[in-house]
Amino acid sequence: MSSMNAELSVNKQASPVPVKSSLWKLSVRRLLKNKLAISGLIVVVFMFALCFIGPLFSPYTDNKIHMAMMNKAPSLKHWLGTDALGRDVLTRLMQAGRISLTVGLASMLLSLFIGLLLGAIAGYYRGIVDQVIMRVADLLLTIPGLPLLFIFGALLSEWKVPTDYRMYMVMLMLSMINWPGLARMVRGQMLSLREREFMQAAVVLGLRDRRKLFNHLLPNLVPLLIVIATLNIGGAILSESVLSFFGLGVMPPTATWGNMIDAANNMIDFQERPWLWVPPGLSIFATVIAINLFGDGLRDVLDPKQKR
Amino acid sequence: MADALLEVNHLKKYFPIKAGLLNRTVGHVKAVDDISFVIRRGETFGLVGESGSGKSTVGRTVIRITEKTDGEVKFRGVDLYGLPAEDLRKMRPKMQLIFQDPYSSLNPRIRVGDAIGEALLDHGLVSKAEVRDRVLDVLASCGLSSYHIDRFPHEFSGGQRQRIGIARALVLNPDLIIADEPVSALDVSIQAQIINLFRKLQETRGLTYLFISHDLSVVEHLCSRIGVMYLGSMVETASRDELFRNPLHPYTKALLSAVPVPIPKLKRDRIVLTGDIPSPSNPPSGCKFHTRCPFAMEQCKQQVPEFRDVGGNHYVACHLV
Amino acid sequence: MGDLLAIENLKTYFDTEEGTVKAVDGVSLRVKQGQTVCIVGESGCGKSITAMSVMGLVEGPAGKVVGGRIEFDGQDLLPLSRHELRTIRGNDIAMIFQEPMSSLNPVLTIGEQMTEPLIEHLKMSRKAARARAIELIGQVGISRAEQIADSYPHELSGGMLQRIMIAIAISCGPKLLIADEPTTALDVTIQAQILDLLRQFKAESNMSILLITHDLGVVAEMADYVIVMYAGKVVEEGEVVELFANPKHPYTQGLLKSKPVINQRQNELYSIPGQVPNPLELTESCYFHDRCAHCMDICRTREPRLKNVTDESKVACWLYEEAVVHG
Amino acid sequence: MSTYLAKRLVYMVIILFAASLLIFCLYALTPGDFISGNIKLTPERKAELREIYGLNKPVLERYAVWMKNAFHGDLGFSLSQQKPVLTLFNQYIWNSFLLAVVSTFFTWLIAVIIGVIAAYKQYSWFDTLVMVAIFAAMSLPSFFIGLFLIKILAVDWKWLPPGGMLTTGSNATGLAYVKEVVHHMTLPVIVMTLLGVGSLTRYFRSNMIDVIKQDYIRTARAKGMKERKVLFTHALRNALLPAITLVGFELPALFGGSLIIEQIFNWPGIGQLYMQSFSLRDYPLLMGFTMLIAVLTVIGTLISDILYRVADPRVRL
Repeated sequence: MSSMNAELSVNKQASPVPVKSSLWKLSVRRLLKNKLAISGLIVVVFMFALCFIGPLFSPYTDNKIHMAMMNKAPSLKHWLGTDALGRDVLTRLMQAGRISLTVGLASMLLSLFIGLLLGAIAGYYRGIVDQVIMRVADLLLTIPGLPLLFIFGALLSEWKVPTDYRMYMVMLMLSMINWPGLARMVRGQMLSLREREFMQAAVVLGLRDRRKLFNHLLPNLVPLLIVIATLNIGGAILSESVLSFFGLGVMPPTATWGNMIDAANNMIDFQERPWLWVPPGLSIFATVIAINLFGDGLRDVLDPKQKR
Repeated sequence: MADALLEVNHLKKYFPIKAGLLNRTVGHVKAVDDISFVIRRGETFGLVGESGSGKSTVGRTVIRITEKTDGEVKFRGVDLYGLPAEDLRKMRPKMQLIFQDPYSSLNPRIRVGDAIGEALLDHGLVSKAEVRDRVLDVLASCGLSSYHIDRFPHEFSGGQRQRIGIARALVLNPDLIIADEPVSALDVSIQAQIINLFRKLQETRGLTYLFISHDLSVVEHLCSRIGVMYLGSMVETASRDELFRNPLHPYTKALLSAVPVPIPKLKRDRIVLTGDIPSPSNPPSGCKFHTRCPFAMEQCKQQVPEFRDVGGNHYVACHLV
Repeated sequence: MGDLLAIENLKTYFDTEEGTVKAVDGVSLRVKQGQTVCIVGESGCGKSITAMSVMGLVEGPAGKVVGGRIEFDGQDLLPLSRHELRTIRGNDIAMIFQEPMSSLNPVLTIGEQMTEPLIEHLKMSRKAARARAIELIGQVGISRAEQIADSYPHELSGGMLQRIMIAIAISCGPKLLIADEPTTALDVTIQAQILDLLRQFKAESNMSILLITHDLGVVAEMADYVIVMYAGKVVEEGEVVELFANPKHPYTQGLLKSKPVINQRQNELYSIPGQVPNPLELTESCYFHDRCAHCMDICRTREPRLKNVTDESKVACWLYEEAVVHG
Repeated sequence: MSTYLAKRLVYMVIILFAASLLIFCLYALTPGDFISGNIKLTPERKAELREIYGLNKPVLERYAVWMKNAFHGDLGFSLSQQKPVLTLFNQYIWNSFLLAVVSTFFTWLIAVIIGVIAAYKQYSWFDTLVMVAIFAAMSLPSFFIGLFLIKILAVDWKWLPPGGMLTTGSNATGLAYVKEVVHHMTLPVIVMTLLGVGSLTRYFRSNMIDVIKQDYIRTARAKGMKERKVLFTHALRNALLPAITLVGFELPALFGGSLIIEQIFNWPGIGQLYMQSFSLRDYPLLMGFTMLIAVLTVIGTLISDILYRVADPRVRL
């Protein structure tokens, strides 16, 4: 099959298509044909819309305690019931989603930024800079992530970081854990790109370093970065939920999907009132699977050689 | 030799072989093992050999994208390996390389116009305003159309991409073009187009070529002087007519007779070599060809034959001659 | 002497994202007993796919034989079940490929890979099969056969591996050997050895060879009969001396003229202008028309049929249709 | 020994040293300790205990002492349990190992089988289903799926016990004991298998897809081999070989327990021990645990590296 494909692709290019099309446009066209990826994208968009626009339509956004409405099962008035303080679970779920999604997105961006910067520097300049950066990354990869997160979480609690700020600290923590893996990947990709023939052509042409880096290497790195970034959001959302579930991440009253599931630590809530903790769990699951499906579709399109 | 554009003296390139759990250097691939030749301005020097002969490594070492192990490369009288990095970069436009694979040698995310024009800008050869005109000029002389300038490499066929690669080298007005198997990835009908282009450009621009190929018929067609390599060593160099009329080294003879000729039922006296090409990591002693040579003598196994002029600038390394 | 292989109007199509590629589009050809037939053409012309179709190895689900007949030894292969086809493959029809380095399994020894078809098709015992394998290794000109049988593919050179591939192919005494660019990946001096080997086995066993190549030199050396393909169709075929001496189709003429030949230096090579058409954008026409120096109006709108111009040669070109040229 | 291995070992030791320093400092940085968290003690008693445990010395000095002892095979003394850390590890680690080894076995078994079939039937409905299932498994929040299954299978349907390793107050012995443990570990094993099987199946599927496209598979078919033979003799071996490098990466998971799963299922493993000690700030134990995982990670990486080199086609055979 491979030889056949090669032959076909040669022919495809044989007669120039009248439209100018960059690889990007080709990729988008191919992505649109991937049903799983597109359904993933739709779910992601839906979750974002639900969390960021949904609360605007909710009559229960006041976050106040309603004694009369404590622990009510789902009904027409409260689709997902109410919690121990009489708050509407659906509204809280949407508000929590804002935080969870924001944390996921922001910590991905931050770790991507650090990872890209350090990985690119290491991969491009090599030598001693590379050694230092990669050894630090090795070190951080050696220490198990979850205990490290727990320590950080405990530090936050001990230092009495105001709950409003904990969200930002959690983003920072997750990025600290994530960047070494990213840096390593970026560096590996840089090294393999450097060996590509078109980079050797750039040397032969005598191009300046700046142009080699910004016009040749980085544009070829972007597809991989987009794929990694997408898949990383899912991972960050999962990590945040674990931390918050164990009371070491974002803390109430700021709701996140993770700390909402904390209700399950209460025996009665766990056994009798699943509407308190099952919906946030399913939200996490749905969001992450959608992100992963979309990310995998992106990978097929943008980075076909880098399977798995 | 006043008109020597490129002088290569005793060039060596050894690649370390790392192997096993030890990751230790267990030996060296002697890809290029003491090679000397001179290319004069305006001539086309062809380098032929089979896989493992080291012909591509010669090209890459000469242009310094692979570092030499030993020896000397002089381009326009300047020792390339004595130049500091920035001076080398400034020297680069004067010697250009055309790659074998027209697919991987073009950056897929850069438009053709930019790929050709960017080096002009980096070397300050033209102003930003003039770049487009220069690119259009060179596209035309390489047989491409002006509307190709804004396209991406994946929209072109192999032959067209090779034209782009040639245009990219040509726009810098180089003195020397090293072409590393530039037509071997192409189909016959396209191959002829590119060979003609090489020839036309040489006539109009007075280019000097180092043309590396495994295909003797292509080399004969294009080159004025030819060197034959075997296992990292030069076995014979001569002018084209001399080499094809009067090949002296048994390997050259065998190579010539092995090329299939498109004439059916032709009876030829063919020298079919027995055995395989030995590994360049462990080349035979003495004359490296003695393991396959139908005329090998005892002397060939022990003594490395001298590469010497047998008259009329015809050099050969063989005890028989 | 009857036809060993007769392909009638074979169509093999591939579904791609952009549309259907008619990789092989109505190809007919015959291989007689003991004959060497070469299919020659440039990449993408469908010559390899034709061979794969005969072997039943077209890779689905994208690729499919959608029409035609492939008759081998009086039996139509296309309706056969997978099991029935399997008993023919490697047994009556054997095949060797372009890349000997990747065509052998890296984790199995040469011996294991050679004995497989012997055990499968000839029902040999393991021991007998090994003895036969070692004998075969010797026959393809490799010394130290015992030792080679126990080595792994990465320990041998490309030329040796292609010899092994040939040994595997001839091991069950096939009536037809399909060789798909068997020497393209090899050096010229090794190519000469492999071609000699193929000729030698053909002479010994009277098997037929269907040789697929892009190299006209190889064609001239090996072929009795030549089939020229372009864009999925046969444009010309004929007996080898006749075809090289009097090529009829403008494409064949161009191909022969554009190949540089040793000791026949021209100042400028003839070259066919333009390039192979995009297989997705073909409409009824002679597919060569936009590269042809003799293109007429009819070439742009109607497809020429493959017709006999002499007893031993056929061409698909409007130039040879009396009615068109003179009418 | 070879220079390569020697280099690797030296590097390993350096990394572990750096990691230990980092780990120590981080825990030392964490305010509060076991003693200050204990409200039953008088301030005088607290000061006295600090003196005894050397908690009032500077960080670096404490680190030096800790390292010195660690070299002598002494990871310190758990303050909350009043036992040497190593003794505690030995007591709990085998429970963790039991869970891990069983779930790892099932994970690999399922992943290989499903991965191979899905690859062979690429683009079929079965393959699509597998792909969706793979992504579902990879997207599960571990603690949530644990809780969810406890709620359904243990609380609502009462099929399996909700947690622990033995029924409270049970003193079963012999076969009855084994049966009870198996009964209790079923649910955590299911969850752990579920969590691990996704990515591994994907790995085998894509490996197999790559292999099936290789020229030598075409050759095997051209030889007229039975499809079963093509798949299992020719393809599977090639697909499995690179996977042996994964074995090393399983090491920390095998012996390091699972913090989340053991906590949720109340499984008396080393992970749960860590979680309990964490709230008590029992530093010797926490440091010991973190260091243990770091050591396992480094050794695992080394093993993978060696296996990779062994599996490399040019030196493999």
